[in-house]
Amino acid sequence: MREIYLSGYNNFVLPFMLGMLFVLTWCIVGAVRIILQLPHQDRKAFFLSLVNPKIMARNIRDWFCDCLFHVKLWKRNKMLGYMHSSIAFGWFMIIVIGHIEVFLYTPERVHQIWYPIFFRYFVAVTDSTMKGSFFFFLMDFFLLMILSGIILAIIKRVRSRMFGMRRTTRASITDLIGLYSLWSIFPLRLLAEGFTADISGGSFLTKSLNWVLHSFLSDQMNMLPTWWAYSIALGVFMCILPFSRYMHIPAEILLIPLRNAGIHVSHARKGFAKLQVYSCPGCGVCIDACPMGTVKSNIKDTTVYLNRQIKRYNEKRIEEISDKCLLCGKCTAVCPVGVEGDKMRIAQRSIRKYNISPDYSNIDINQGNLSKNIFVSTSNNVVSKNKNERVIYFAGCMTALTPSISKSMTQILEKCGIDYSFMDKDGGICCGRPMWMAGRFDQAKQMIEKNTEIITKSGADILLLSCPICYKIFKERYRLEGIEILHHTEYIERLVKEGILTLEKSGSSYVFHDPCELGRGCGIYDQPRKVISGLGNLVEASQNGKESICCGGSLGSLTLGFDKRKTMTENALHNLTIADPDVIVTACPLCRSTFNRYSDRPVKDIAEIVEEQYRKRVNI
Amino acid sequence: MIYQGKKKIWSDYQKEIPDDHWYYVRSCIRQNFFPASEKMFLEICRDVLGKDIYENEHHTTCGGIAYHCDTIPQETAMTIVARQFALMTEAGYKNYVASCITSFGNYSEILETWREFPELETKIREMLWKACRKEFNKPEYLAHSSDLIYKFRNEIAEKARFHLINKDTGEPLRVVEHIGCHYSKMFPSKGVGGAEYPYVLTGMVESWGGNVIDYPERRHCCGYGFRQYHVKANRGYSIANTHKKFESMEPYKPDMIITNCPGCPYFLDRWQYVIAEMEGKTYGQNGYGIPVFTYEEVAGLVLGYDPWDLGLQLHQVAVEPLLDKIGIEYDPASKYLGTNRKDIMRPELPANLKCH
Amino acid sequence: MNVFGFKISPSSAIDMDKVDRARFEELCRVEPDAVRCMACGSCSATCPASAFSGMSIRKVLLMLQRGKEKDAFRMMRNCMLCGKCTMVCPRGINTRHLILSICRIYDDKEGKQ
Amino acid sequence: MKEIIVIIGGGIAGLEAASQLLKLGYSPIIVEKSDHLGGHVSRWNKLFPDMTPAQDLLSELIMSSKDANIFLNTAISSMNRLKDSYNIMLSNGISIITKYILITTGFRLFDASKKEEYGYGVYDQVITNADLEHWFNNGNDGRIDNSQMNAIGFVHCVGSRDEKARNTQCSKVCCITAIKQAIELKERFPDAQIYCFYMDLRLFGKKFEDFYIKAQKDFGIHFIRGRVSEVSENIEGKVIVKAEDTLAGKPIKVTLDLLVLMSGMVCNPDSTRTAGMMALPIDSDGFLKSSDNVFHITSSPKQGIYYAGACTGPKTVPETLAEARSAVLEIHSHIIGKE
Repeated sequence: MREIYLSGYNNFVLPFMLGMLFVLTWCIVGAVRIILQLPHQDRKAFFLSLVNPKIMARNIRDWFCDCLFHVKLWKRNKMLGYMHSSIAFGWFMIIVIGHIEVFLYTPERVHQIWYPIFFRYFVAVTDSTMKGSFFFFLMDFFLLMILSGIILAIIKRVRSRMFGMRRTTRASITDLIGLYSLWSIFPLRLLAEGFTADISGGSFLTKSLNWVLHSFLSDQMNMLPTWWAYSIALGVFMCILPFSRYMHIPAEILLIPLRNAGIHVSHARKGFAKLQVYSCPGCGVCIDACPMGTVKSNIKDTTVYLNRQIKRYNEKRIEEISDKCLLCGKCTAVCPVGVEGDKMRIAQRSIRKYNISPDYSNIDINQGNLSKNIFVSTSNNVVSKNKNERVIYFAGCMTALTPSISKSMTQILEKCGIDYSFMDKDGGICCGRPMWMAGRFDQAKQMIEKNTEIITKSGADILLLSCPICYKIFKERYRLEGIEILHHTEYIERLVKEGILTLEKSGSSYVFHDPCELGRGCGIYDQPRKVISGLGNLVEASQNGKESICCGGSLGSLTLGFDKRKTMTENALHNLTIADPDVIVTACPLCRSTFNRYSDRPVKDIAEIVEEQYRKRVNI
Repeated sequence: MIYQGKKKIWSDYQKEIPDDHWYYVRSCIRQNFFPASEKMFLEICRDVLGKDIYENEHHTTCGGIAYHCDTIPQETAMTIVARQFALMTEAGYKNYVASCITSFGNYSEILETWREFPELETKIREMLWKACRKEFNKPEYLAHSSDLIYKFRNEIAEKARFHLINKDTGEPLRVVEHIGCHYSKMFPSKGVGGAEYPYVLTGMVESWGGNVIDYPERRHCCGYGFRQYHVKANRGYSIANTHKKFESMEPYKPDMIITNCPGCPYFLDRWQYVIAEMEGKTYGQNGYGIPVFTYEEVAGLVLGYDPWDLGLQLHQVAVEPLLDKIGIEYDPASKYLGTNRKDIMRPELPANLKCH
Repeated sequence: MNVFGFKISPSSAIDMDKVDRARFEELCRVEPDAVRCMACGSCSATCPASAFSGMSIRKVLLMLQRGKEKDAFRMMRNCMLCGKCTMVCPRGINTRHLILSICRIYDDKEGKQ
Repeated sequence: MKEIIVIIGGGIAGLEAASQLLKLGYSPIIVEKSDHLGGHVSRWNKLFPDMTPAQDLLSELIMSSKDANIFLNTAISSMNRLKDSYNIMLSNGISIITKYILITTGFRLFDASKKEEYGYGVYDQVITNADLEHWFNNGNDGRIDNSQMNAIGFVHCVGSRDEKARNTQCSKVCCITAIKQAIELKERFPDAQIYCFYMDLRLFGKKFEDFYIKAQKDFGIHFIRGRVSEVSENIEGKVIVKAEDTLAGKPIKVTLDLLVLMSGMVCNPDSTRTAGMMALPIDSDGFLKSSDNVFHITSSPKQGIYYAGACTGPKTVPETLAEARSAVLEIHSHIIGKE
């Protein structure tokens, strides 16, 4: 390989260099700002994580899997996965190999950062070079890979359904500029390299193109404009990058180590939240995932649009979007980069200014029935064996509206001979989760304190909950030393496993609806299924587990009116009844009453079906 | 306001008032509050109208205040009333005239109760007999003394020396009439003009040249309300009611208030001083209050009696501005001279309410 | 100086003529359903906070419309935003957001933290 | 021979009955005391819940019953029973012999001035529901200031469910009428605050609840639960209304530019008079007493005498029309049965 130009420079590199300098400065300044905005402990944790080999290994894995291979998208849809990873990985490889070539052939040019990018312009092929035809091949191969990805991307613009996406994001103007400049980079590179392939060498793609071009174009002067165009496309792309969704490319690189360092959203707009916003690739996977999408007007209220509005500081829309959300967490579950749509929204809610603040200091927990927890010993009614643990049962506010759940649960406890106390039988203090979801953390914390005091005083070993909404906050925010916190699905499963509660299979078929807060919120998926499988035939919904569809009754949404939720519930019911189960089983009082309103078949809580079946058996 | 509409209602509520031969019973408290009023009533009946009116020194309270304060049961009040009726029967009268509105209401209530529950009347007759060996006939007619003045209002007007007219402008005086609650609120048909627009005082004012003003709180209690005033802790409530009435009548700039109840003129008069002390607010012109009169006092004034003989020096709110307005002559020097021309001493003047 | 030992009792009556509607109207712009309340009382019957502060969103709404804002704020003191009232409201009023909107639009100067 | 059926009262019940009888081939005679047909509906503007113009309904009814024999300005002078028929003497000297009489004498509006505390006929700004409809019709009422209206009140149950007014029955239509009129007034005076003072809202009919919600949400009409205790006039001639807001547990007071009293339905004295002639029973609510109140609401205890409409109790327009048809069918089956 020999150099054609002594200077190793041509003016056409300027657009690229401009763009490169701009985007590098932008990203470095941005990264420094974000790290500075982190709370002190978070920043410390981040730096410590960087020297922790385990976390670093995870970071590297995530960088490759998430940023380059888009593993999550592959899992969702092969076409979608290929489209994204071909462009990302292909580009990455071209850059890497480009640099290898420079190292190999013109090591003195390493410091000229444009050199690897426009390598083929500056060099001419020599005989010895052909040893490197392997790299020529790789370069053409990855270029082809990218081009195939771009063709798919163009098809996706028109027919997103082929990629498993019913709906896709409406691009903003900067997104469009970014998109078109990105699309044009690689065909232009191909064209430019095609023109120079006879001089600089190439492989199957560039050489063939060169042959085609020379068959009807003889003027070598066509060469320079195409290199200019290539450079301009790169320059434009890099200049528009910070203002378009392609900002996710650099942002995600920082997001991954921060997430792996265990950092959470602590401020609505700064630090980690800001990084999440910029990490959003605008792919629109969250649009289809959103349960509100059944109503077309809600599409603009999905996470991708929240991120866009936060970038634009459109406070009115930010408020609308963050208040409307059901906080089901599905967008978080499906997001390929891990933007936490639900937490982001709670954070937005938390910065509202209120002129009236509730205050619970007047609530005396020693008064009335609040903390009179007497554990009823039912050991004389032992079914199998008496466990030596005391259970405090907190049914929750919502369960008070579906008393069949708490009744079934207490019956089960009694039948199993468990010492238990029904903490909020005559009403209690809310767990604080609804207040937390509204972003009023101080108020929620007051409730947490009160309940903590009551529960700690009771001397219980296990806190049993029937409502996943309570369960989530008890798990996440309560500090109950020495007390195990269990949702009744877990507890029933445990009783079955320990042989205290026996189940018998019946002929009925059941589908289990994963409540948002229990499944995505706390990761409880298997226990209820195990229990149901013991009771009858468990069938699955079309979308289940992590991708279960919110019932529409969620307390998470502040603004969605009752009338606006009906289609969501119906859609969720449709999803559940694909396999035509006899009974819809759930484990959340709110899901139960929401489904019950519109369901054509019985909707039961898991405790109910366990108790019912048990009762039938005993009566026979 | 549609005057014809009111007239129609007045025509629906006309009661029979006996012409002559009245048995008169006094009020417990009026003689202390407005000592000349009852005397003036008797004088007008006897001397001006030439009627036969009889009173008996043996009659007692009707028990009304105690009854309304829940300190005696109704049977006790009924027995007291039965004794009054027995005195009337013994005196040979059939037309019972009460000076007090609460008594009038009490009598009306008891007579109605007996009508509805005759066994109760029998029981009361037995109790009266046991208590003092007396028997009684129920009165043929029951009237309040203001009913009589109302009935003869036009005769009084014919003999009047003064009219309720501003002598400088020739305009009728703006008069607030205040009816005691127990006059017709319990039994609208027992009062002249009914309960909604009682005509008894309005009739007098109209005959004597004044103009009655109809202000929003005209129906409201004066604030006495027995238990409200008698218990000190409740006095804030008592005065709040009076305050409400004055606030409501204030925009109409009334020249005077005429009442037919023992408590009302007292509270409407005295509370004006208290309100002035508490709030610094006065309701009359130039820092004065609105003078409050009993109907007998007003009748006496139009008939030309000396204001001081009518006991007007005992009012809290100065009456002189009104006397000047009507053109009634009076001797300021003899205001605080008793009937025996001896000085009865001057009261201490309040801070905020102008009282001469 | 008051030498009487009592004062004119303040009126407990609601004077609609003196009610300043501006803020309630502002609230209605955000929560048009607020006026759909038919005073059934389901909300207060189910409210866990009513045991502590007599919270009743029905009464709160009424008091705000009657100019008795302080009474309303006092009741709202213990609202835990649990959402039971929203669940039971037969008229489908989004009481949770309504409560939050009241907390934003009105200003409880005395109870401010 | 065509059977003659005498219909006493030319309101909507009488007209609808006549038109149905004509269709069945009978010869109805309408005897109407006043100089026009249509009774109360003829003075009404729009009918709930569809806001149908009352005039449309009426002209249709008059059109379809025009072939009946109609005596206007005619009262019943006397009635007496012959062997199996009735002899009716009219005030115009005509006498009719008929086997079938349909009484459709309707109701009379409660005289609002009897509720003295509300000041109808005393205060300038107090009108009744009928006055308001009249104003809707011709826009002419000295008591209503077209230019300025800040606050308007409606008092429900005036003379209904009120022992003191000697009417314990519910007049059934006033709640919905008040809501209808409140909406209509709000449309004309969008800036006015409108208050409905009610004891109970008795909105039972089809679409009535929607109407109520619409009044609350779209028109911002204030519903105050509490019966107005008294009305006064202030120095500006406005009316001050006092009530207890029973939901707030506090007395309430408001100054209004106009107060509309929802006068209830009471029995028409003409019904009572007509009933007296034939010794027909009167119910405890003052209305005519049907054979029974479930199965034979259009039948009187006397053979050949039938009732339709509000003469037996307060009714809505559709109920009245349905009852007229029902009574016609009863008469028809009776005639057929005899043949």
